[in-house]
Amino acid sequence: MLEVVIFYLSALIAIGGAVLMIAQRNPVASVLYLIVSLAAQAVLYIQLSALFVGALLIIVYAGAILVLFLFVIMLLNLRGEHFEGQDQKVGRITKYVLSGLFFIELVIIVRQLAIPARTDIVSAQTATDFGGVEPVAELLYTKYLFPFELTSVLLLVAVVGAVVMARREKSEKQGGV
Amino acid sequence: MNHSLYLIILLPLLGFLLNGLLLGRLKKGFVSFIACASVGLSFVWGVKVFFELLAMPEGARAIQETLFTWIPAGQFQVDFSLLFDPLSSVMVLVVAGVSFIIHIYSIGYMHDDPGFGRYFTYLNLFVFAMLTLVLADNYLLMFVGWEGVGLCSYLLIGFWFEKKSASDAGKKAFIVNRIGDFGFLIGLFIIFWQVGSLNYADVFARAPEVFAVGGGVITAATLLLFLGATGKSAQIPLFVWLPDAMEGPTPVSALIHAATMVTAGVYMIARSNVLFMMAPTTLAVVAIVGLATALMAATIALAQNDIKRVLAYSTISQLGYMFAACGVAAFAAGIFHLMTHAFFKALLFLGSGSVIHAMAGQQDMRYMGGLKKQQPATFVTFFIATLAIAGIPGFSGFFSKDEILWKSFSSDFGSPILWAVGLFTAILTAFYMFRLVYLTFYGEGRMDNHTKAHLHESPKVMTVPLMVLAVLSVIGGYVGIPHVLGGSNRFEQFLHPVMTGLHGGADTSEHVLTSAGHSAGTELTLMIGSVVLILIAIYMAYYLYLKNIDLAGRIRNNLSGVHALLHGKYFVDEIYGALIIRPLINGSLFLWKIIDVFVIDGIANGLASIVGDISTGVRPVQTGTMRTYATMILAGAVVLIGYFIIR
Amino acid sequence: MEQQILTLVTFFPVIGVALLLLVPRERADTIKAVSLIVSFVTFLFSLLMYVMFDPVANGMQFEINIPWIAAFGIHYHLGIDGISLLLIMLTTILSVIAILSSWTAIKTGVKGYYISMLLLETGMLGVFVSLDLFLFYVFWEAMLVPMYFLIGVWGGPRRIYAAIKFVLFTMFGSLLMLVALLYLFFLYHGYAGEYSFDLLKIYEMPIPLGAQTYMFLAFALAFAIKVPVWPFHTWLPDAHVEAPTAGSVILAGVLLKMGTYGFLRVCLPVFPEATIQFVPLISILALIGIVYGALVAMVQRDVKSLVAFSSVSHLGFVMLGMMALNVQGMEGSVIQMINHGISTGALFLIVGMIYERRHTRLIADFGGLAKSMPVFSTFFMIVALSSIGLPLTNGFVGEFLILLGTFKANSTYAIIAASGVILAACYMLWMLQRVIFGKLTKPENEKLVDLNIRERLVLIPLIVLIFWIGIYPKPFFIRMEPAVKAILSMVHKVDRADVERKEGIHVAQPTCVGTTCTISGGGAGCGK
Amino acid sequence: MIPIAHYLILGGLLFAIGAVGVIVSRNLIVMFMSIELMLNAANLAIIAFSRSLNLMDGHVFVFLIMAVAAAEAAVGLAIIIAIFRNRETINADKFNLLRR
Repeated sequence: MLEVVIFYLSALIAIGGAVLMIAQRNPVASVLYLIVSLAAQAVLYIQLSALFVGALLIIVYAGAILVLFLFVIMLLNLRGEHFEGQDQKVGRITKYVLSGLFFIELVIIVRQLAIPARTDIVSAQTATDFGGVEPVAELLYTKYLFPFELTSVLLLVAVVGAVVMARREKSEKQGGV
Repeated sequence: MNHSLYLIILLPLLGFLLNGLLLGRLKKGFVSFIACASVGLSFVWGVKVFFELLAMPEGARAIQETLFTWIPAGQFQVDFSLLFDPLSSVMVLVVAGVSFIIHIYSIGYMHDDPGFGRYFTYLNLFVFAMLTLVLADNYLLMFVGWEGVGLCSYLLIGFWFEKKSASDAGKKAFIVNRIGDFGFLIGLFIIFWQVGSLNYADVFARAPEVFAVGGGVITAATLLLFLGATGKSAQIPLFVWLPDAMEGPTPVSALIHAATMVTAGVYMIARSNVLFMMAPTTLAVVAIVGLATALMAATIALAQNDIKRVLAYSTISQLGYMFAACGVAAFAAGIFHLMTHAFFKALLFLGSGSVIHAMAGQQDMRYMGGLKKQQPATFVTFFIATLAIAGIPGFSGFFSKDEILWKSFSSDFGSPILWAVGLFTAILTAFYMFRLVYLTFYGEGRMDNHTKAHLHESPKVMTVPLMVLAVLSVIGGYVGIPHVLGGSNRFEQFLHPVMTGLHGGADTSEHVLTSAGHSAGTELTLMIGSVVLILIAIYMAYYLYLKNIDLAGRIRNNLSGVHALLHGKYFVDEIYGALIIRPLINGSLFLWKIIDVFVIDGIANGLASIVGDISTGVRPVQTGTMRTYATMILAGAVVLIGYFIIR
Repeated sequence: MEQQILTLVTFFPVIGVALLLLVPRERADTIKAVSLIVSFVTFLFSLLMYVMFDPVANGMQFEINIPWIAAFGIHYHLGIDGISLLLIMLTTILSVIAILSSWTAIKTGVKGYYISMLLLETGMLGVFVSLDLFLFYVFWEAMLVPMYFLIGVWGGPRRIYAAIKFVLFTMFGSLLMLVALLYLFFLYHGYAGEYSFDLLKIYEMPIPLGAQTYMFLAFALAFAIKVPVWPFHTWLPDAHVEAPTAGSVILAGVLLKMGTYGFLRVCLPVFPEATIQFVPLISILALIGIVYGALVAMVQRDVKSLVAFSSVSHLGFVMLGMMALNVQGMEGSVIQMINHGISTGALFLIVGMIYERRHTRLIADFGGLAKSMPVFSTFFMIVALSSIGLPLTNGFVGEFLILLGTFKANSTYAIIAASGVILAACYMLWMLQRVIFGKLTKPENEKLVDLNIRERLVLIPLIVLIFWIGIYPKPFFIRMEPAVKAILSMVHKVDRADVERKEGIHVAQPTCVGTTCTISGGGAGCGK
Repeated sequence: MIPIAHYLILGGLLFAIGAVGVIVSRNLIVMFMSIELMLNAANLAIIAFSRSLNLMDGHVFVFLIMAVAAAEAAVGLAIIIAIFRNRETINADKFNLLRR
């Protein structure tokens, strides 16, 4: 019973955070709502025994990535007034309808899925450390070693790319000085 | 026995190459030496081989020499090979001999021309091509020479290329000849696909088996060959190029457009006598076209004032005679006239060249007169040639022309009508030729004083060739004195082995075409009658153009319509221009501007612009804003997923 | 050596490209020298190949066949017969000449230009040596790229339009060809149980007539656009007029031959029944091309587009001869391909030479050049005369055989085509008259300098070839004869030895009696 | 016990909300965050499946996706900074360079 309460509560918070995030004019508030939503999702992860990934979600996403967003927003000193301009009403409604349709389709698909039997969820057979750090690490360093190592390359490229992109042009710099 | 026939054509070729490759680097003397020596040696070699030929038994007189295989394509094999038989021997001697004389004459005539070297280069090339034409032992090689002489004619007519009329005339000559060559080619195709060879020997041997006498195929083939001949030999309907060809230097007119090249058509028909004999329809066409041309050209010549144009129309007219001879199956008579004509017509042209030289380029007879005194040598030789062409007994033209007239009367293919037309033309010929002589050499000089002061006889290098030709114009006829005058017509006998079409190739000794059914008395009567009529014509010319010039003017005025028609050459050029050339050019412009640019390109570009328009229509979708694209992606996903769900 | 010579010849220019990449772009002279030497060495290799070639042997020579993409049955299969041999020789010679001719004409982007030229050479050679249809297609398309750049970068004022038009036209055809190629590929799998693009294997496969028709049309369209057969020719004048001189030379000299070569190598042997079915259509289009090209050429004002339209006319002859489907017609057609490469190539070179001096190609801007440039005019005259098929020049041999063969197949076609010979004389001589004859009326034309040593060197080999083929074409005919007979035997489905018997010249045939004998004669009608 | 379908539907809903955010918002940063949300929605589904199939490979995928998200965030934000420096705005509607 508690599980059900936790699930619906977290789900509600996750959805609410998401909706509020896109509804905000102020980007800082958006970031904060997204953090809320992610935190709720992390709860769901843990409920699904994905402890390690859930922790990562909080630490990496909320802790690092979204903070980076915040930094950028602060750096650019953005305000809501940057985004004036009115969409046409028809267009706006079309977009909502489209998204709604999309959601409905997803629901239909989920319903049509041959989902494995209920018993599979959190059953007694499940290893006690399912979703713990150790088993995930074992997978990462054995079966998925190569993709894992590739990730490092990806991150390196991303770092270099980010530096290059965000750097001021040389000429601009010299001109400034 | 090795006769080294190839030397006959190789020598002029070498002369051409030497002069051509070193053009502009040799002195004039050396150039003319190379040119004349090469042709002269070629002539000498021709004479040598000719005597070797004579030494052979009469039935086996033919020397064949294969140089190399030219085009081998499957069953189609053509060799570069030469044939020296009585017919080609006559042609070789005439061509090389007259060429040599004219080469010598040209040294004097072209002496001051800046294009001296180029002139002799072309001339040597011409001799090479012409000798190839007559020495070829198959039709294709003959065609090589055929087109080769056409090329040289083009180059030499347009020799003074800075004059638009000259290059126009050259182009016209080449294109009109091409139309004839077109017929020639198609004729060759028919022959090859029926007979399987283009070799004279093979073709003539197999023709009787393959073709039916009078059949459609052989008639078509020979008519097409004849079309080729009309182009080269300036017969109706393709004669229009020859008068314009007088734009070239006068020795060229003498050599190419009187003595040699234009007679190639006659040679070709005589060579193909086997084929033509099998197609009586064609023979009739040849005879009629030949006489019609002769008559028409003679009438035009009556009303021309340009000395060279008169001679040009006279050439056309005489060529018409030769064709008439071929048309009545008197091939030997045609070749005989070809030879005598080569002598006296070359002489006439060279003489007129001498006159023009003296008159500083003036060619209009209305501004000449009285040149007898200033140019005695020219006058005498010219007069001899005129007597010859008019057919005065004792001169070469008499024998050959009379032979033709008699054959057109008596031959199996002849008729009195043909004879009458021929005789009338002969009378006209005598009339206009003496008109020319009287206007040019007799009476008072009508040129301006400046020209008058400069009148002079031409240098030796020009007059000696005239004299040589004059001698030939007199004696040239004595090789073919007819039987009725006590001769034996050795010329015809000599050519007899080649004329297999007349006797089926069986017997070579007996003289078959003896005009059976006609007595010698008839022949003699007709001969005397024609001579008398010709003499009357000469007197009329004398009366009208020397005694009573006003009368000539009055006649002209009274018959102004006829005169305009004749002076305007029946307006054939204008008719061709309006019927063929204009529509062709306008049609081509239509094809280019309308069909090509507008329709075909329009369709291609139209398709392209339709695609372009569709793209432009669809382009607003690409707003460039990210959100629209994202919406599109979402919509795409919705549609795709929806499709999979519904399916 | 036997095995590798084709690879060597084909890819040697690529080695040159690699070398050129190492040369800095500023050193134009080095670049020119390297590309000239490379193309010349390629020519020497091809000469070696010519010497090693066995003129009388049947079948393909110097064959090499190694798997390339084995999974799809794609092989690196090269080999040549007499026809490809001659076209390869033509390509290597014209490449040397084209490179030499652009010595001073190209001033910008020298490096890219010569790289394009060498790549183009490999592309063209590849088409002629490929015996695997996939390989053939790869080369066919690969050669488009350098040509696109040659026209689009170094061309005249409307170069972009011309280049795009050229590429679009060609691509349109070759995409259809690709579809047919794949169909053929799967058809072969159905027939033999293995996947293969190998042309020699496909030759042996019988194809139902319906499928043949569609595939023939697809291939023929691709080739016809390239040839170009009327009415697909409109890219040609634009491309020729805008392309740089060397580009025009290669375009006219070799690229167009790829179309006719494609017909000979693919269409005729693979789809024999369809070929016979389409003979009238293609012949009539060829005839229209002959007459139409000549007429339109007559009224052109630009020398280069005149020559371009004359190409349409000449290529019409090539197609017509091929469609005669007999030995004479086809050999004439092959020799005419070579002739057209030589004569028209030379004409483009000549036009390029006066363009370099006067920066105009309008006929009206010239006149009297014979006075100021006698050597030039002589060359021009010789080449023009060979182009109109004067005997003892190359043009005559080709045109004569084509007409001879066509006459056998259909005398009406031959008569119409022969009128094209007259028209050729009209437009060429008229152009000659207006360009080199007449008075020097324009002061600019008086000061023109005659040809220099390099320009003479460019033209002389072509002049020599003009006369060589005109006077002694036997070596060429001997080499192409086995190949031509092989193709004909596949078209008519008879033994090689019987090809000629089919032509049936009726020597001493008594069937021809009276007036019943028709001009085209009896004998076995072609292909029936 | 909560049926797995619930997690999946929740993931779908979050995904749809993210999609709305992307197509409705004009702020580049908000659009970017919406994309992050969509990524996480997918992660949620993966985790749910992983649980239901009793396989941990899904966790590894999520881990890798997070790494990609991090990289993406780094580069994306750098691009936003660069754009802002040039155009003085991050209003997505102002950027239509792709047009023409």
